[in-house]
Amino acid sequence: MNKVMFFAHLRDAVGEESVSVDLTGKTVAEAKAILSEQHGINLETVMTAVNEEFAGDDDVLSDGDVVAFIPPVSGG
Amino acid sequence: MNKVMFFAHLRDAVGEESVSVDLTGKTVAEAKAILSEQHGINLETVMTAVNEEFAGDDDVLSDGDVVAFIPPVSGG
Amino acid sequence: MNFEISKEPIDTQSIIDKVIQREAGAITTFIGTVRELTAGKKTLYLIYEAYESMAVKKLEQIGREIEERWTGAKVAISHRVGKLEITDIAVVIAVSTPHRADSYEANRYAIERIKEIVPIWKKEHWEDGEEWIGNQLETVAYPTGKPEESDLDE
Amino acid sequence: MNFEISKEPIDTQSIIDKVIQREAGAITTFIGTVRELTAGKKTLYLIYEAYESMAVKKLEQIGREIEERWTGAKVAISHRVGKLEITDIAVVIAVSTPHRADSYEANRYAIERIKEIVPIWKKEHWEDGEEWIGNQLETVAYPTGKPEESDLDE
Repeated sequence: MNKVMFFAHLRDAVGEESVSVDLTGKTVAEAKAILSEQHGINLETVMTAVNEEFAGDDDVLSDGDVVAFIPPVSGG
Repeated sequence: MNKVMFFAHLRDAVGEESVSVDLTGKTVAEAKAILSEQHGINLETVMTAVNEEFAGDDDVLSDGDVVAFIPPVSGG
Repeated sequence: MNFEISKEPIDTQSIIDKVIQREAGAITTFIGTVRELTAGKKTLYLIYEAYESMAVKKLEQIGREIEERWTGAKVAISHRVGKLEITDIAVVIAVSTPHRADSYEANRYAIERIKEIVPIWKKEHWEDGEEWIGNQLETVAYPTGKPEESDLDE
Repeated sequence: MNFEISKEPIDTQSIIDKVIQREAGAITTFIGTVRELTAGKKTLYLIYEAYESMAVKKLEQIGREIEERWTGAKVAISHRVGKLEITDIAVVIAVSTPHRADSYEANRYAIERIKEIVPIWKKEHWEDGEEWIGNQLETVAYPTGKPEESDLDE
């Protein structure tokens, strides 16, 4: 199983800070497609972090990986 | 009469913070020559302030003007 | 703990103290504060949210990048989260270096990098609404195509 | 009193407080500290001397120059005089502006101008001697042709 975290407008849209989904063996791009579909959110311009490090669309997820969707940041 | 002020290495060389000299009607360049001669100091690369504002070599001094020799500054 | 996400108001002096070194002749600080007007719109307050554990790692990464690029540099960064009023401090970056040019450049680098890679988000609250702000560097399109009034040079 | 020559240690926060404004999103500070090593030579302490009344006027002039050049900028500068030990603060420059790029640029401008036009001098004391330092910008020859080891980018 995988923990998937949402922030900023995505958290508002999903209504949860995180959800549990099994994404084992899926790529980041596939994970995005699945979560977009499930929650009706647009993840096209959103970066993805796996275990607190930015990941590419082709990276493959393992069981237990923590996935976070990172909208364009606006700190500072 | 005019008050002439010295700073930094010039003050060390002259041994005084200031001296009184009559420079009325003299240019800044002439004042420099007079003070160089009197105190054995080199004022070639030294800027001059008259009444707390930088002055040019051709500016003419009036009675009561306060003259200060400003060596290359090193604040900051 | 030179890199942190803070739930409490940031004390600038305490961040400066972290970078003092005998070898340094220059310390620069950048203090990002909440501005009342952005593109003519009056902000009431802001909410900052962070992916805290990752944000700390990314701040540490920025610190390492700076120390590799500017010899002798020492860096400390604190970013606030929660509700901030006008003039409250959102971020403090302190950089010390032997020479002053490096100190300005390294500090500037830090704020630009924060706006690129540190997972922190700002929600602006106005009298007539609120909105999560994104994409300050315009490197990607904001998901909703908004905000058109976002300020790239805050 | 945003521009001053101080005989007492400078409290950085008090200088920052002078430039806080609701319109500002960015405050930069430059803190010049006494560095132990300059060109490999170990400094024991420094003495700063100023033509105080003129120095204050010239700091005020720098403030006006900045406020003309960078819209909405607010500036405060304090420069210390007297004996300073390693890591002591010689100068603090605080600049607030609506946008951050201006804040860095205006601050940098201030320190460069201080090194050009503000009548303040530094005497370095080493184990084996002492010397008045001049001409950090190399615009004129130092009267004695020295110091060869002077550091142009302190």
